[in-house]
Amino acid sequence: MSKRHLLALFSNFDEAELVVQELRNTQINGFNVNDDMIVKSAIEHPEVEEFLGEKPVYVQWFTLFGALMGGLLGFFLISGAQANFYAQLKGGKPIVPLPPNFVLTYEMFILGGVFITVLGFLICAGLPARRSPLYSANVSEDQIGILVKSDEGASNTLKEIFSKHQALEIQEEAGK
Amino acid sequence: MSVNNLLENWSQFRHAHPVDDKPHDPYKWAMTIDLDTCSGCNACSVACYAENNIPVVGKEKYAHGQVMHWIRIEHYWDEDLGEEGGSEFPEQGAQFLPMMCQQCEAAPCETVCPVGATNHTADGLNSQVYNRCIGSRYCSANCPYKVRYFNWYDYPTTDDVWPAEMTQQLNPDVTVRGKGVMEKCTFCIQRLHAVKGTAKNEGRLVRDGEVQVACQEACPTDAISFGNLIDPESRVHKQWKAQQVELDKDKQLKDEKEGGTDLRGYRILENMRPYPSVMYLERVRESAI
Amino acid sequence: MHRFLRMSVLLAGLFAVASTFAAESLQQVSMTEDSLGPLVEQPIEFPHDRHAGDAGKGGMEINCMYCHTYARRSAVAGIPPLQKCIGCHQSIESVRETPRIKKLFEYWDAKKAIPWKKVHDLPDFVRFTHERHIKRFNEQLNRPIQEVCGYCHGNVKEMTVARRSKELSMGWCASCHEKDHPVTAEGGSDIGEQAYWYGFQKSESSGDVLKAKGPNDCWHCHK
Amino acid sequence: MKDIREDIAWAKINQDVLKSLENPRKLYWWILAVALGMLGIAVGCEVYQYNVGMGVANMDNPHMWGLYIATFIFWIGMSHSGTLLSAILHLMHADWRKPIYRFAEAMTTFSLLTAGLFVAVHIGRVWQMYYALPYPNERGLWPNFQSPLLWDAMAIFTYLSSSILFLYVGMIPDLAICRDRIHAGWRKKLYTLLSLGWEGTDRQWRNFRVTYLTIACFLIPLAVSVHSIVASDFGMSQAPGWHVTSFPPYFVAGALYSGCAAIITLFIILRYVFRFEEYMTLPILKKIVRLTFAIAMVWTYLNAVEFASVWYSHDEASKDVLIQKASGTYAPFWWAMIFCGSILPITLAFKRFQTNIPVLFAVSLLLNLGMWLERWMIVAPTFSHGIYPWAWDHDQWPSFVQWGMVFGSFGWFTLLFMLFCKIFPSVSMYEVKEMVYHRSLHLKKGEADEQGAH
Amino acid sequence: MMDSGFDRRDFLKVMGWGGAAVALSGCGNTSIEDGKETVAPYVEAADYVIPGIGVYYNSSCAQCDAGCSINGRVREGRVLKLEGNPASAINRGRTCGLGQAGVQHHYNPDRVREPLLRNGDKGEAISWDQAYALIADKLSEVSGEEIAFVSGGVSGHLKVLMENYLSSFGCKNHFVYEALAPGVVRAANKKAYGVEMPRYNIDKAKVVLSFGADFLGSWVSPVHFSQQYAKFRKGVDGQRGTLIQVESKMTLTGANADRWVHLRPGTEGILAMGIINALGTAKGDIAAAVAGYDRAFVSKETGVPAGQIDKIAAMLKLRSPSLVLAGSAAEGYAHGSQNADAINLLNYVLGNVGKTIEAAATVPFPQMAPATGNTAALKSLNDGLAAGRYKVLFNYAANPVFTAPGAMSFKENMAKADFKVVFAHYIDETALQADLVLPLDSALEDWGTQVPEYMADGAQINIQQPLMEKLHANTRGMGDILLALLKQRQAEDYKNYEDYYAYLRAAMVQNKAALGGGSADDDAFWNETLTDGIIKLEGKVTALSAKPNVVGLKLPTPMENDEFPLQLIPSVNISLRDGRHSNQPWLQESPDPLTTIVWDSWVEIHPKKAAELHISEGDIVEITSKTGSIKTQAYLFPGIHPEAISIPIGQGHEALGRYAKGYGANPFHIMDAIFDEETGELAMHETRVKISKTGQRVIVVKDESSAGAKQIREKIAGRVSTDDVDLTKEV
Repeated sequence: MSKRHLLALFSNFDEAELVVQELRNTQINGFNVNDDMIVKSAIEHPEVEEFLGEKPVYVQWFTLFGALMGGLLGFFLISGAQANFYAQLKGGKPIVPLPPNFVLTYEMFILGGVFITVLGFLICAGLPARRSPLYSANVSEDQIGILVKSDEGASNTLKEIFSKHQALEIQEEAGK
Repeated sequence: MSVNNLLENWSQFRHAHPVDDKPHDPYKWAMTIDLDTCSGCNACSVACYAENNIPVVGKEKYAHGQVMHWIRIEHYWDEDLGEEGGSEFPEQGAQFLPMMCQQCEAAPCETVCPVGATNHTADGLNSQVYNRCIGSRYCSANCPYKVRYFNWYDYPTTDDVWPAEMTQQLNPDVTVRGKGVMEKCTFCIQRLHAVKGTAKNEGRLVRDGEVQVACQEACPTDAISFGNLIDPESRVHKQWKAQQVELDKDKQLKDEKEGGTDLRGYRILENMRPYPSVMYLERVRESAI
Repeated sequence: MHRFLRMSVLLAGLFAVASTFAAESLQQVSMTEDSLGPLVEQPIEFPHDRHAGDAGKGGMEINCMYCHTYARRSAVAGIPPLQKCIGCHQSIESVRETPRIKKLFEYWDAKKAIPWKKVHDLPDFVRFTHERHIKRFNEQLNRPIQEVCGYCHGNVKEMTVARRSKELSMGWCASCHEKDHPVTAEGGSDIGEQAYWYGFQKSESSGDVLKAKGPNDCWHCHK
Repeated sequence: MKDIREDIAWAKINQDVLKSLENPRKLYWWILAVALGMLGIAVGCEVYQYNVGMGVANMDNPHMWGLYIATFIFWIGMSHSGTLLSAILHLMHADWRKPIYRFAEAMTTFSLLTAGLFVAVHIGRVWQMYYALPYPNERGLWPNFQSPLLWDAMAIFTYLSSSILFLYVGMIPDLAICRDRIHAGWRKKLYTLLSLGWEGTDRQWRNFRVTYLTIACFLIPLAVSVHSIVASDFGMSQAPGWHVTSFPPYFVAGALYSGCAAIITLFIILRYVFRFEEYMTLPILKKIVRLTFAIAMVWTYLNAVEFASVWYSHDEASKDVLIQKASGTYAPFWWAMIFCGSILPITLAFKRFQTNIPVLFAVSLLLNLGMWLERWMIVAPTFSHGIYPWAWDHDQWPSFVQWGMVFGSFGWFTLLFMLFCKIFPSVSMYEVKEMVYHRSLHLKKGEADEQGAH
Repeated sequence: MMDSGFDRRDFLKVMGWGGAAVALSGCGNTSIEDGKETVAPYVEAADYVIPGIGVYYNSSCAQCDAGCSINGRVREGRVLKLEGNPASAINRGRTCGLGQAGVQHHYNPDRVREPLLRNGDKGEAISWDQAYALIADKLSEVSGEEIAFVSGGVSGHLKVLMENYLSSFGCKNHFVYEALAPGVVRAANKKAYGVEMPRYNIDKAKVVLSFGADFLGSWVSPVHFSQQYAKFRKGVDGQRGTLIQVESKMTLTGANADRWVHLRPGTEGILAMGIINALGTAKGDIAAAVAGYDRAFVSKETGVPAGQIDKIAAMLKLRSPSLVLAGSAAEGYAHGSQNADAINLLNYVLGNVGKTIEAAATVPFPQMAPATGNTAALKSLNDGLAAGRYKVLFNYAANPVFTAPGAMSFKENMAKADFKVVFAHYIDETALQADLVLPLDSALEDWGTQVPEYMADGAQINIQQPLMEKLHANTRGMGDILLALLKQRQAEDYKNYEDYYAYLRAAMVQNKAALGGGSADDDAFWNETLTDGIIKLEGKVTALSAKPNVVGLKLPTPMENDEFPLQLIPSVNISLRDGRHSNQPWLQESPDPLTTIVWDSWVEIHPKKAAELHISEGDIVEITSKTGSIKTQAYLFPGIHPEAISIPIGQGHEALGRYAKGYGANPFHIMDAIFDEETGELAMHETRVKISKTGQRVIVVKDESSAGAKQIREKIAGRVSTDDVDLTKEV
């Protein structure tokens, strides 16, 4: 059973908040608040968390993993390389001198951390992403967009809610 | 696999040199220079040019301090000469000092080379690998004696450095250095390598006196002696022993003694702990005149 | 959610692969396998197979050292003086009139040296010595000469004009120096070669044979 | 006076910033042309040096390093301010950084690229430079990981790649804006590609926040490590005048210092060239100026510490070098450095100068000059007056080749930087919006409280 | 040797370039290359010839007259390096820088390659036959008296041929000219000891008192003396030898002295007398002769503090045997002979004759004995030329145009001879004036025999043999040329000698009995001789006659000269000597030991004097004498008497080659023609000059640093007093 998308734009954040509250409270079948609703905004609104309910962020685990891998890899790559067949004394220091290797390990630690964090970000944020079917350039300017997908039946109810909260604009996916 | 190697031999890899481990079995090349007999005649320097294909840079480049002499003769006046209250004339003569790469056991130049073009060889020399060098010149920046020389120009192709006829004089056993690489005294590695080869063919060690380095061979006053410090028979070994100078000390016991010693062996800048392989014998001056 | 899991698993795999590769590559990239050099045009197309090849295949099984006589006495193997070729060939009437031999005698009559092309030509800053290798493996370990030469020159007795068949890169050389080679008592030639204070390179006697690695310091080949 | 007007319309922000991508003032093109010219000179010098040999730079034994290394350090130092503004101030929630951190980061990236060039220029056999890269090769050889130079390479690579990523990630929402606003053309394609289909959904913002914070946290220790490693190039050696304990912090301070000075300069230029008066406001400038003054004093202090530690130690050699600096061949430059670095910044302490654009412009340039001199005064005197008296050399002078290359590097930097500002939004639109938004909220709350009071 | 010649040529042609190529592209490609370079084997090879293995041949060094034996390393047919031949008693396996540079003389790019005949102001190449024909033709027009033959010091069979040639047309005018020969000392020695050049045993002396004899640098046989010096320092029975150097300008030897005493130029003799006086051991007429020289007087005249004189005397008394040497500084005055006599007298008084001064052995073939060069010869030659007495002039191994004092105006006089033949390695100043220039083989290409003037122990004849094939097809050995010229006149006598080599071999083999060959067959003897490179002989030793000659010993006291207040001391640079080797780049770039200046001349001024004249280092100053003036850079040098200045000889070439031409100034140009009254030798130190700033300024090109040759902070060149050291503990 196919679902249809619906995008509503609001002038400011408080409006949008009310809309979301209402969507949460009214029970609409064929529409699940947690899965079928996406809020788009021009700037970051930490408050979104509160009314969208807790959504976990995993990026920091990537960071941890990356940093550790980077560090370990760094140390063993370098020490291993120093211990090759040609190994010769330099300046009376041990073949595998620890201070320099620690310095390099430190850099590798950061390098790994940063790279994998960014990788993690792309993965968790789902980037690069396919563009969603309904989008308005105003979102990137100053308006709040609420994108919902629902069964045929539910869309009218949703529209009503949106317009009740004087949505600036309501876009609808062309029906089949 | 190297990482296994690393883990298996961890302790060996952690040795510091020359202090923790007695190095260089069976060779450790070393030198003694007697400043009392050295007359500063420059023969050694010219001999070195001849043996090691050192380019003659010419007046202009010399003026820019870009001369390449691997061994240079320094001369020093007494500190008080010409100073207030000092003498006006060098009544005790000058002091000459042949200065070349000291082949340090813990060479400051080695650690800093980004590509490892200069290392410590098995027989205790400070190797300089021309074709590995990328010319960062960090080694020279860190050399306390400033005895490393850099090829600022491409001398083989510079006019009048080696005209067609003179190329025939070049020693085929020694690489001619192109532009952009560091070079320095090698203790005539090509000669050492040759005799070591013969010795190995005959399954023995190199005997004392079997090999001479170019400067030593030329020196009219026999001020330079060179040989294997490990070999108890070698002249160098005897000299170092007699002078109580030990390779792996940064402060010789004899200097700790009350009122010093009546020995004249010393190593230059020893207190910086490069553990140089060249021992100098102080110049002596008659007190009765 | 599920997407995130998928990706992170993939990611972990990727890292595992990367790290193992890195660890492997630390080891000498083993370069023992052959790599064929280009064919070299020589003034006279010299048939090594006829001279050194097995009698069975119509060769004369001449010892490498007979012609390349400098190899055991000098760094360079050298190419035999023309007089050596003539020495034999003036008395071999059977092939006297073949084009190659004609050409040979032309050079001889003109007292002109034959401008051979170098085939195994190392970079100018590499100082390989034939002498030591021959002494070590042929004279001390009594390995057959053709095998010893073959380590680097390949199976010459099968070739006409010699052609490079080994990598001859630094790593390739090292891959052999790194091995433990037995040292016979009288040879005793493991003296002062390795950087001795690294235990892992010290020559160790396994059973009754003493073994030693090849030299590992830069100055052995680069001066 | 406010850092920025709260009632400024978000749409206007977009317009203003996007305008900078379209039509800057005429001056922009002049700057570009000049920069190109300067770069040309450097290229000429390098070609000459490459063909003839390092000798044409008039280096010798003992003067093994010349202006190249000095300028290398200078550019590395320059890069630190970007991190300072974007990362440190970000963690401190100093929101006034928002309009200006973008170009500061760009500065970081490009000055690192410039510094990188100097390594290549300095090396005697640049065509063999790949020997310094750690990769499995047919020689079975590895670079010498003990060498501070290699730590440098590693640190700078890490720093460069990290700050590029940081710059990019922070720019994604803005790229989305550009994508939405810019009319079709190659640029639109570019933005579409780079914005990775960003739509500002809640999920994207959520992860974005964490990521940005994390990288910021990494960048700070990284930045510190980078310049202290550069310092160890000198500190690790035993040359007199280099072997100084306080070098790493000293270098870091110097880095931040020159960075801030550079930011003032560029702030003033951008503000005019791209008509950013609305966003790069004088109060913000004032804040930077005060920051700069603070750092200047830190640097001065560390300078004093270094001299003192040399003076009261028993290291005669280092002492001689110091005396040489103050009285020898290099004395004029050394005193010029003291003046530009420690005396001149006093002007920044006066309110009336803190917003006086012409004065600030002049001063900031002089500060940078001073910081460049500092680097030179670290490198050269030690070479000319080392441990071994026989090798002293007080009259070797850098040749036009060295000067040309130093000169040209500024052209190279300006070129890259200016191109960046023309192609990418050099003021972060979404963050300015955030700034405006939060400040207005705060205002409302304030008013509300007042009413409550009545 | 001869039969291996073919191999060698082949050798060179074949492998040579390959070898050079390898050496030259040192840091070139980093990859394997197949089939790029060609390698050509020998056509025929002697079995001792192995590519990549060096072969060693013994020969003799011809860089100076000391007669050191050398051992050349030959690889792929190219001589690469010269070492000393340990078998030689003179240099015992050692060489000096000059000797090392012998290869650069051989490979020098500026050597003359074709016989050149003057055509206007340039020479055009002609064939040797033409050249010989031309000479024959010219000689037929003139009588023997009208021919002058100038040569440097020659000995051995070359000298024999030369004499034969001259006598073949009854020519007596053989001028043996060496610019830097110890002529006065020879004469004085002859008087005092009965021989010109005795053996000096520095190593046997406990004290050496040297009056300006630079025996470590350039005097007579430096390498030999250096070795004696080394022994002398190590000491005989634990007593380390003490060196006292008395001179007005510090030489290399002076720099090595325990005590360097500076005195007023020219007063060496007075000081010697003063010391004899202070010794107080002299008797009879000697005592009478020195009576006048009391401490006060001597100290006043010489400027040496009285206390110093006493100290020296005391030490000489205390430590015996000692050795007193008279060097160029002492002899270089109008009263040089007087100085030398006084110094020899001191030796006599100290009883050194027979102990540290011994009779040298001489080679039993007088005709081979060295014809020692001197400067008196130059005078008579110059006078002859000036008078137009000589129509034909031959010149070999001398460069009078460069080394004759300006006052002689030798160049102009030389022009008066209408046919001038110069045998030359380079186009030097003299060759430039020649009508015919004949190119010579280098010493490493040529055959020959040498008899050194200074014999170490026993007598020896040095063999000179080619170390490699000729570099240039059209050069000839001097011996071959003389032989060819002789054949023109006495074809009969020399017809069996195909070339000089044949002559040499025959001459030696005939006398093999006398040459210690015993009954060995000719070839064996010959080959052995060539292998050794030396023939050692008992030689005959005539005992020294130690007789004091105080008669007519009068030592003038120096007089003031207000117009020319300074004494000009032309110093001898250890590596350039009389300037004939200035075109060898190694020598040009080897710094002068005391100033470390390279590639240029300089004038040494004492800092005190310089301060008076407001001269500082690098000022270009003009030095003017009666004769003329030259410009050069000033160098403040503490080791010189304030009343003297010093300019090194050897630079200031107007020809010779790319490494010499246009560098520095030539002090001979401003030298007055003053001669020693007794021997007629040129008084080199007698010229008075004045000095003035030109206002120009240069940076002196030298190795010495801004620290000015001082040790600062660290102990670098250590020194210790004899009180604090025990040499017996050493090995």
